[in-house]
Amino acid sequence: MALDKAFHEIPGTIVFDAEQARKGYWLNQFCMSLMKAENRAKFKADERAYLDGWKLTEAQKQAVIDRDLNRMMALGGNIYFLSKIGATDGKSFQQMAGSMTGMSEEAYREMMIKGGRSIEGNRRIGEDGDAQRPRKD
Amino acid sequence: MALDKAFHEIPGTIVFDAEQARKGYWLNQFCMSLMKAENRAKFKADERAYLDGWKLTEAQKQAVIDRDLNRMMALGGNIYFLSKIGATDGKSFQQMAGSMTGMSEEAYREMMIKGGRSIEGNRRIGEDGDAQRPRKD
Amino acid sequence: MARITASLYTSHIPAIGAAFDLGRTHEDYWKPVFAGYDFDKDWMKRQKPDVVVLVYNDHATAFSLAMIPTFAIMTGPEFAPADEGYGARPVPTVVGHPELAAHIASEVIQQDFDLTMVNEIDVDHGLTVPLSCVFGKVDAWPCKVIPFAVNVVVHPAPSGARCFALGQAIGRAIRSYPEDLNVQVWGTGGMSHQLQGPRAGLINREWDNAFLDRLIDDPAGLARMPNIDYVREAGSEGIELVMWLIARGAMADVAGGPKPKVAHRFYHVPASNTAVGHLILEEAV
Amino acid sequence: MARITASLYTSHIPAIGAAFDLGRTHEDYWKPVFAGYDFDKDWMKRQKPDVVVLVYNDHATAFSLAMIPTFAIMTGPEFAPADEGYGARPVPTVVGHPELAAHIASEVIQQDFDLTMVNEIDVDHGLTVPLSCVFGKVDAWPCKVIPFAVNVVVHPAPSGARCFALGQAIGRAIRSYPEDLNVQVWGTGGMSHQLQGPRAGLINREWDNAFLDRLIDDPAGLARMPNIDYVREAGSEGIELVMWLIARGAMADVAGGPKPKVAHRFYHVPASNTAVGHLILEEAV
Ligand SMILES: [Fe+3]
Ligand SMILES: [Fe+3]
Repeated sequence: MALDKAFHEIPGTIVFDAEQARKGYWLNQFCMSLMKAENRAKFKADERAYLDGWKLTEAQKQAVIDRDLNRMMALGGNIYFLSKIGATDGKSFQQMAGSMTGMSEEAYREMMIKGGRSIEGNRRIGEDGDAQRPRKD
Repeated sequence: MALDKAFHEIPGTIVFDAEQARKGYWLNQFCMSLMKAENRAKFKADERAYLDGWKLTEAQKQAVIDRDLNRMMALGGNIYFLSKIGATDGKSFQQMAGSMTGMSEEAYREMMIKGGRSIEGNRRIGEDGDAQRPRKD
Repeated sequence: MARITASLYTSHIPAIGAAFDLGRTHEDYWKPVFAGYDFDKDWMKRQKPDVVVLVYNDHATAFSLAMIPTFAIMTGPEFAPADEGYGARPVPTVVGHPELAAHIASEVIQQDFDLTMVNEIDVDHGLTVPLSCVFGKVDAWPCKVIPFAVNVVVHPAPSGARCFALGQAIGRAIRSYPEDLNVQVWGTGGMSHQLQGPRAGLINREWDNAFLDRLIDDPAGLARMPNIDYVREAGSEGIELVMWLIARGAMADVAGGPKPKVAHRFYHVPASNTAVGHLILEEAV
Repeated sequence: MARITASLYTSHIPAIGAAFDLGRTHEDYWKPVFAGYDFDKDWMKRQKPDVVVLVYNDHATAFSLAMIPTFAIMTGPEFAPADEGYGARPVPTVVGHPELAAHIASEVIQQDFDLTMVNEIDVDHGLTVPLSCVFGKVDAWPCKVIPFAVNVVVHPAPSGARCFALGQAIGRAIRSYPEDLNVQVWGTGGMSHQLQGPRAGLINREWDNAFLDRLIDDPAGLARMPNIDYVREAGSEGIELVMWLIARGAMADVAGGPKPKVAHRFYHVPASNTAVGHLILEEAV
């Protein structure tokens, strides 16, 4: 049985499977390098130069420089790997997650305090929930 | 089910289980370091100094310096790890294995050409085969 | 012989760790979260476990894409808190129990679970945040901990049914260990959360609470739920909840013994992006 | 769809690799060993596999005691020959098949095999010696190779029954891969040998040949043999033979199809400390 295709029919969601892992291999491995303080310092000093030391595609490098997490995800990134970039920037997981929704930081925080995003209409692509915007991958 | 105790009732044989692996942890990890040419060179230049860089027991260090493979096995070594020492010395697996039998290199080689050591009497401790010498562990 | 005396379940949200480390536990936002763990402090004083088998997932910390074990049991002597990009958490080093861990590994491998044995690893928030929540600020963790990591990052993750069966095997292994040890099994991760894309921030309170109900009363039925349901209903990171079934599988009732007692149950939204769930089941004595 | 056309079994003795690399294949000692693989060269010209799933064990090369996976499938793009202490073997880099490997991993994990997925690894003699024996001296290996490593170094190793069941799952996974690929599955290691202690040099010719007989005609029965029998009868390193059951499990007859044809069978003592066994089973077309 291949991975149930229903995994790919959830709105606003990219399931990180072997195919995504292959596509994003070096993007994610680059992120792992940021778990060392000296690498974080090098990256901050010259992002482009540091990125050029890794086998990322140009699109992946640009997405990192733009801090465009949705784009990084579409290019094979996984949030647990990508979070090391956020950590390097001093961002919290809430700031990172919120940045992918198109909401302001404040609005996202408010939504969470009020109980989070509703599941209604967000189970399957084509329903009418608030996570149904077209995916960019 | 614990590992069948019959594993410990085979003559002339130490089964490498978790307990042995724990006992020989740093002995074996030291051996792994010899897979790098520069470490082999360092080890050869000053064995004692190189060994002192690892958390081996004194008995383990001495067994390495003596190239006493049976003793290294008794102290938690595993042949696939220990073989890196033999490789560093330019020894073949046949020389290494033979050195544990008490036979001369030539006699061991002859035994192998004639079909190897017989299983008869060597299945269980207490039988009358040629591998029944008391174990030293 | 070793005894399993309780199982414990909790989210392992990194922001909780940060709030804890920065001394923000009394802020309005965090107070209700930490209040959910007040019960644990007294309870632990009574329970005094010798060893906790702590099921968690590594979040791209010790395991990169270079090597991804489905199940990894840590048989080493100690495990340092990892630097996940913010610097290492200022919490004690985790001391393992290599003998019991090796016993569990040996037993369950012979029952057809294909474990990876790990001796050198740094442990991330998935492991240290539950310890902080349950034990509070301490100079040393008051018991030994056997970390047990499950891959829920790269799909396919193991199924709930596989995790539940593994828990049963771990339970049998612990109960067959010859030394008299008081052992707890913890399942961590979840509850509903999604950390990615336009659906980030998803919380499914009804589903989470039904999960808690079924975990208590119908774990075998719950274990048959396919992984797609976790992702769809509880968010892409909600899949972590399959790990709770490992701890649940280790309890006596699953092997025909008496039902455990619900010692504590807690649910709160939000902590950062996530629903906080916490449950303690005590074995009948 | 992908087809499994044959399975191949062979010892993977490091000394054979050394004799091969040093051009000693025509010495009296080595001639009869390499003669056992003459058949393979023509056969391979006819077979032209696209991919070989090559089951082997790492010999404390890529996996130290830091991390010991029971089953590891290599889903990476390429794998360099390792330096095992003598310098790396002068043989080509092994090119993987990441898509098929990931498909197999995904399928068998969902069938309750708890694989470790590995993307970066150097491969040792366990993998490269069989390639040299079968393909001879080449500038590039003529097919892609998916390395599949089994822990037989730290006991408990997986049982024969577990390996046989895994082989069946791998067989189903390969046959369900949508691309038309000619796939072989190889099992390597063994036959009888012991590399340690006063019993080093053990060879059990009778047992080895009975193993070959049963592998051909009664693999399900053979798979029930407990691991202790391998160690006792075939030497402490004879346990490697459980890996042959993975390749055997992938053949059609195990799933109710027709019996495979014995294309080639070879047995010789000694190479270094070890009995050389080699078998090729062709699927009926
Ligand atoms: Fe988590
Ligand atoms: Fe081998």
